[in-house]
Amino acid sequence: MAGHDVLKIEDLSISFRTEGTLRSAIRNASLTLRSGEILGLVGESGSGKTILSLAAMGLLPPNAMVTGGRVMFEGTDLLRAGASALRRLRGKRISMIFQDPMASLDPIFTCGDQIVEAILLHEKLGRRGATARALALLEKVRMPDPPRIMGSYPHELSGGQCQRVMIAMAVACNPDVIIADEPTTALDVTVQKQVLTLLRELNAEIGAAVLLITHDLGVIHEVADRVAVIYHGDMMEEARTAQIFSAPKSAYTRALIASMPSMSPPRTRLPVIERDAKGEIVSVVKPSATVRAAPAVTGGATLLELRGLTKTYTLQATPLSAGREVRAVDDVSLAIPARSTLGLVGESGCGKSTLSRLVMRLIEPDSGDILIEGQNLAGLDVAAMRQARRDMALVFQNPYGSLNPRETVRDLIAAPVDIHRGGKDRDAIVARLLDAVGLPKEAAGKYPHEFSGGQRQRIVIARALALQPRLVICDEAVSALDVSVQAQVLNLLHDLQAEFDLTYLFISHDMSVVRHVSDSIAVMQKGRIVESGPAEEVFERPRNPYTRTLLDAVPQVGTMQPAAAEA
Amino acid sequence: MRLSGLLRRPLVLASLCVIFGIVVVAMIGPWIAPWDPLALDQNNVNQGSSSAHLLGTDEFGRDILSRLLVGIRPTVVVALVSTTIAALLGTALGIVGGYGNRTVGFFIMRGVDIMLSFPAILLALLAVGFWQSGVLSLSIVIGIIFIPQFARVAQSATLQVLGQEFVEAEHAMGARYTRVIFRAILPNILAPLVVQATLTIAAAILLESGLSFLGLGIVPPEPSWGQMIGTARGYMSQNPMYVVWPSLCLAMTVLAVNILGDALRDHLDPRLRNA
Amino acid sequence: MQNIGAFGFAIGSRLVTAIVQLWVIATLVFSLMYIMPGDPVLMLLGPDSNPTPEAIAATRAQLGLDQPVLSQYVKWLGGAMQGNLGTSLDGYPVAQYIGNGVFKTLELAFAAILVASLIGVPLGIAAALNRGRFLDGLLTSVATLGISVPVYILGSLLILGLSLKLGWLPASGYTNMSRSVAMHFEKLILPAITLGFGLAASIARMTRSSMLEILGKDFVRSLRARGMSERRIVWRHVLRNAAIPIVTIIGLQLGNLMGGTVLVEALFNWPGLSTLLVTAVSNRNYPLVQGAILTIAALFILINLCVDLFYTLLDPRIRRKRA
Amino acid sequence: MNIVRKLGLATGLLALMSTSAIAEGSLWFGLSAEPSSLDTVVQPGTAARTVKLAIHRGLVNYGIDGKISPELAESYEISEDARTYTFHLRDAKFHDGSPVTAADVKATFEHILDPNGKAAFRNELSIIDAVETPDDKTVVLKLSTPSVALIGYLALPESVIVPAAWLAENKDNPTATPIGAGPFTFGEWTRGQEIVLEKFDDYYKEGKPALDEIHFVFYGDENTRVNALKSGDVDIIDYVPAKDAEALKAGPGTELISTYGPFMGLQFNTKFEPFSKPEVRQAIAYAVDRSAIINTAFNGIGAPIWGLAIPEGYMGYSEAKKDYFSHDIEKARELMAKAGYPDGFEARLLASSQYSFHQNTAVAVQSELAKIGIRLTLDLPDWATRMSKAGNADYDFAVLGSLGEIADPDWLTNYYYGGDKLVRTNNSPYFDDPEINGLLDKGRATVDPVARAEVYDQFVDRALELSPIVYFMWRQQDYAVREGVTGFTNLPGFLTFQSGYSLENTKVED
Repeated sequence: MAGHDVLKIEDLSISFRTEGTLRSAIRNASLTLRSGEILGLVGESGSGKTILSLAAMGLLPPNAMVTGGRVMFEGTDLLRAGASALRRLRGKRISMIFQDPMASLDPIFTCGDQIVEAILLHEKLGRRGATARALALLEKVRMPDPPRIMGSYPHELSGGQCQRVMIAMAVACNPDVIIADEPTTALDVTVQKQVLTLLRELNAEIGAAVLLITHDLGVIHEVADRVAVIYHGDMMEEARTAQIFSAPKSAYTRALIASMPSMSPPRTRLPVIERDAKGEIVSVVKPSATVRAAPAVTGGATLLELRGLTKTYTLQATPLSAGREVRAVDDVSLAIPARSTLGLVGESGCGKSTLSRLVMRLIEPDSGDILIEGQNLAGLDVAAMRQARRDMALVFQNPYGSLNPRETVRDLIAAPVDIHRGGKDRDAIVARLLDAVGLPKEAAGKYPHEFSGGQRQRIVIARALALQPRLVICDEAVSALDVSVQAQVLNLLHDLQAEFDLTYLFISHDMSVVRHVSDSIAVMQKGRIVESGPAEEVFERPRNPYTRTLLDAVPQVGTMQPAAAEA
Repeated sequence: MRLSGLLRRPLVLASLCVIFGIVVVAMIGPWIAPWDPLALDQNNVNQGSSSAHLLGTDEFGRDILSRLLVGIRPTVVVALVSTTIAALLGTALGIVGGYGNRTVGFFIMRGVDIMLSFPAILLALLAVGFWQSGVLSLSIVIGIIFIPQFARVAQSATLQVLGQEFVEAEHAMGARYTRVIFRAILPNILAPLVVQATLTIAAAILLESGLSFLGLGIVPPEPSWGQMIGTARGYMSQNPMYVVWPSLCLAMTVLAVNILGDALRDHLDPRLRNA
Repeated sequence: MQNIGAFGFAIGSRLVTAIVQLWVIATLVFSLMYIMPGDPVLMLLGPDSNPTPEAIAATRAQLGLDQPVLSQYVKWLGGAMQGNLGTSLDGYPVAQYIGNGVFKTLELAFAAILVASLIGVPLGIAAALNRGRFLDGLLTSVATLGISVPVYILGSLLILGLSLKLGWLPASGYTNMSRSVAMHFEKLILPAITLGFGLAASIARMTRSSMLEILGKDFVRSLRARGMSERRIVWRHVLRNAAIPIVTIIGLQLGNLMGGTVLVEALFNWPGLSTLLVTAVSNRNYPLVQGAILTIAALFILINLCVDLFYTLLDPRIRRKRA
Repeated sequence: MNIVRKLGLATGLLALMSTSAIAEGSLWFGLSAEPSSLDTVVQPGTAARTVKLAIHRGLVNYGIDGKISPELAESYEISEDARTYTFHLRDAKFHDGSPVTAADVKATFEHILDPNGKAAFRNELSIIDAVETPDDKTVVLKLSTPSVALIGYLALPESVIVPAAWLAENKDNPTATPIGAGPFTFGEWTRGQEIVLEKFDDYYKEGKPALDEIHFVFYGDENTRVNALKSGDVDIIDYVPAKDAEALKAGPGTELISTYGPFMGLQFNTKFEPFSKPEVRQAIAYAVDRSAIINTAFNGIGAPIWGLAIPEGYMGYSEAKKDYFSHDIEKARELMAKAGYPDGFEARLLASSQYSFHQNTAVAVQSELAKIGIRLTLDLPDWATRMSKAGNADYDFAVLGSLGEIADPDWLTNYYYGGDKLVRTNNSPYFDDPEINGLLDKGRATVDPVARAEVYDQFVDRALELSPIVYFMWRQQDYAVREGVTGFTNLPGFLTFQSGYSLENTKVED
């Protein structure tokens, strides 16, 4: 699908002014968008990919400074164009789709109003004409019942529907360029699939040049024609998609692809990205720090068993409305053998987080039993439950939120010791745990904000292990991390399981991660377990249609992935 | 919480200087006052500025400058004590209201609502009416008046903190409630409370002055700024500067505290800082 | 729709809460009044007149003050529940007093809120749009100053300048509309400005911060990316979004004004509820004090309820939550 | 937008109308308080008296010259033994159109003397044994004990005559529309705001009153009251604060109508030491520099009292004893030493923060007494609490600001008499001197003026010697009016608070 060059980013360098100094964000980046083509821009957080996209719209924040290069669109340099000239281009010739579709819509106007307004901004159609066009657009983005959507407010739609409305607005004026910044990151995997497909089809229809920015190589693989890889502000390489995955040129790209869980056999250590002695980026599979044979997975006694666990919430939308009942967890029964990992998958809102809290009785179950080595936690009183919690630990999704920002790492890690053992041997334990999770000793005196996301997750894990628990519940423990960091944390979890005889309840929405870490799998939908079994069996031969939908929706990368090979 | 950025703003620095000055004067006022603030001089009433009386004299011939200097103390004491009372009790109520069990929380917050619907100055009017007015009773009354605001702020901050995972982490580790409150909640709701405290100090100064203005504040002849303003209002035509001086002092103090509070709020609110 | 039933239920439960709230307040005031020193009978008969003990006793009996406090309380409460606030110590129905004062206080409060909004909202918008620049600093400083100057100082200055020196406006009092419409509004202006000025300051600050908050939202960026002009973004989208918290804060301030007009009413001899209450307290006119405070609290609660309703109407996110 | 235009319009309008809005023939009277009651027989304060005297008339009242003026009674006689008063009624009408008859007078007095009633001066009037009505126009009062002072009490606003029929119906109805025989009829009372009176066309004095209506507007705050007069919101105000007297006198546009009426002093709780000792009380009388109080608390306006507070020209006034005390710290110290307090003592002075002249007097006294070692704590609650404390003698000593009720020397009874009720508002609690009691009884019953004067001379000697009350000064009691208001008279001396009488003469020019 060869097209002509529409938008050219040439040799662009951007810096940020922060407290008197300049911090370089992008260095000498060049990109060319061609009509009818989807260019994927992939990079981890902080790589500068979003800044690049904003520059392409002339929407740079005030504290950003262009130190070199230009962004050419039809002979105009967008970085130096006047405000009104830019305004005529935006939305009409170049349009943009953002990450969080719900937040990107004005909450107090109906979707119809907003689409009509977007059309009328650039075309003299009259209100009636614009409304007709809006309806047609909604039809085009395959919204059910467009007239109803026209009259709906953003909060009345789902995230996927909102993103379709955004896409409808983006294509409203048949733009030459569409910039999509992480358009599916906030969406569930099944919805992601639909949105990506839609984007691709629309693009084929209107022939625009699309810049698709994402951190997810799977997404790129799914829809992009060409791929550009950016790392710490530097363009690493640019190539056709197939080529990137089959024969990546730059070491970074290679390493990045290698660290994806789906690229390695399940239950192995993942390669991680490192810089070697010469400063070159390399991908290495490091041996486990502790030399110990992997435990026998099968045949272990059951550590955790859930029986008929149920939790119902009453939701009250506003203080002035009546509540309605929601079954968050509905008659869930599960068993996890000791020293094994159970992967719990499901889309957002399916009740998997509630389940994790129920197990620890952070939320009181309505009914059901929680048995740990035969002891039923559901019947314990407050004090006994407090005691019981020393054998369990919880690792959360958000490494920024799960550490008290006002405490030092030492106090954070020693917290379980303080709580259950009156602080006995705390310093020694902290030192040992820091070592175990691969953090330097000096870390003990620092505060969480001085660490990166991956390091924080290590701190959280260290804390979880302080009292050598039997069960560790990982609730989306790696979801907020970049692929490269995710690989490190997954490795760590892998090693620790061996070292400390841990049993994991591993909760995630990411199928490939779950596949990678789990011995057995449970699939959750609307509060119920719809399918469970050994990991291989569930992934290879899903019995439940929902499981199948989930698996189908996962973007597949490369040819080494077993599931993809079958597909 | 880095405060160095704050000090770089001239207005904030000036406010800090004013506040520092006021606290110092509140401590040493009686020693630096050129005259006895209570000494009547029947031959020199309502005089304008002179070399003997820099800011003139009041209706009793008392030195206005000396009264201003000495009058800071009750003002400052009432402001600080009442804010302390409100902060301690309000925060406690707010935390329990937010963190405690639902029924307790419900009753606490409804109680707070009731206090809020009871107009502040009227409460003071009633309370001061049956209590002897004095620095201590005034502080208590004003302190009680500001409890609900603190409770609201503390409660909403607590709820916000409770929504964060580190609190859940404490529970997951089996922490006791006291540990959760003092280690997890309190340090993390401090920022809005500090802001609320500065605003309360300013409001308490204003309320004290308003009560003194109504004749319900500090007992004469001990001076307080509000009481001086209230009295001076009657002498606006004879001795116009009499009302100007305490008004200026009061407005400047409240202004300084408000500016500091604003700056702190801007500084502590990451959303405003980075926007 | 099931929504409407739920809505009605919610309103109902709010009203029940309000009634309980009022009952607690009434009880509080009742007990407070009875531990206050000062004898209502003495104040009624005139302390200078050396009333004989028989006269005092007779009056006390006539007013029902000789009965046990508890039975007085029950009697009063019984009346209050039927909407009868009882009889003021001078024999007039409390409701009559309150009827006179309440509309004057409401009128003053609404006028002050109007003044405050007319000044505060534009200032806040201007400051937000010029964030970090000179104008913002200036407006913010003025607003802070507005909060820092006690109303009675401002009011005194206005009286001295506009009324006594220039003679433009009357200094005090209230003229019934039926007597002179012009005079009625003349007398409203100074108190409304005095009261409104401090409120304007906080409304300006609130406007500024909620404008800034909305300006920082994602959808503003996406509006820009759609090629919308800044002016349209600000006036059509940002302002409408910001209006919700602004209207809320204005409503809450209106509620606070129900009991917050004391100083201004005293300063301008505005015969509203607060003046009534202050007089009643100084005369130890218990039934009147109770009635007035109850009215003030009821108005406060009512206005807050209205604000919540209004808020619901204004914000589609709440208005059209799917059932 | 609409609102903005409306406001602009209002602003424009008021510029046009700001001076001429007040209707012709209306007087706007800024009263210092809202009367707590218009019940004729109670005495809730000056504001109520002012309104009452516009609505009502008694058999006699104090006239603008301070003398007894025959009102509903055309004339009266007092018998030689001072036991029979005979009144001859004139042809006057009540506001309801009915004539004033002897029956109305009889009913009025029966109401006042009702033992279960709340009449303020029932005690003083209770010497009336019988009210006889030989005919429609004649009333005879028979007294149980001789009293020449009674006529003074009959002249008070609390002794005004109301219709018998009205009484029968409304005796226990505090909200009934008042009916009287005075110059103005009751119009409307907007609670909390104003009382409106209208001209009574059938008033018995030809050509009076001049005003069509009077609006009594309540101004509790003294500064606001003064501002209201200055800005023309009202035409006349009572209780002009001392600090504003000079400015209002100088004008422009305002005038001051002054008299020396009330006095300021101290009353002592004589139940306990040290104030039970006459030496201490005298020491205080010597120690306080009267000019210090006048110059500070009263802005230099007032006349010092160095003896008893008996106005010049009143019976009991003594030129020789008027400077009995002097400002003499040495003497004061001697007396303190003699009483056993050479180093002074601590005490609590009760006043009230609600009235600036009370509070200011207390502040000045505190400063003055410090000079002889008396260290004071000021107790300045609101007025109701102050009065309740006074009623329970819950104080060491208190600031007294008051006056005699009547122009007859019998007013002293209220301040000095002991007897069975030792705690009263205006006396020094627990002071009970048989000699003084005897002299006061004798004075009241003595008909011959010369003999009577002698009795009161003896009283003055004894009162000064014991000094249960120490006087400081005559307070100037002012009304201030706008230019163009004429005919309002501040009644002299103790009668200043009955100046409402002169509203019948008051005129407003445009």
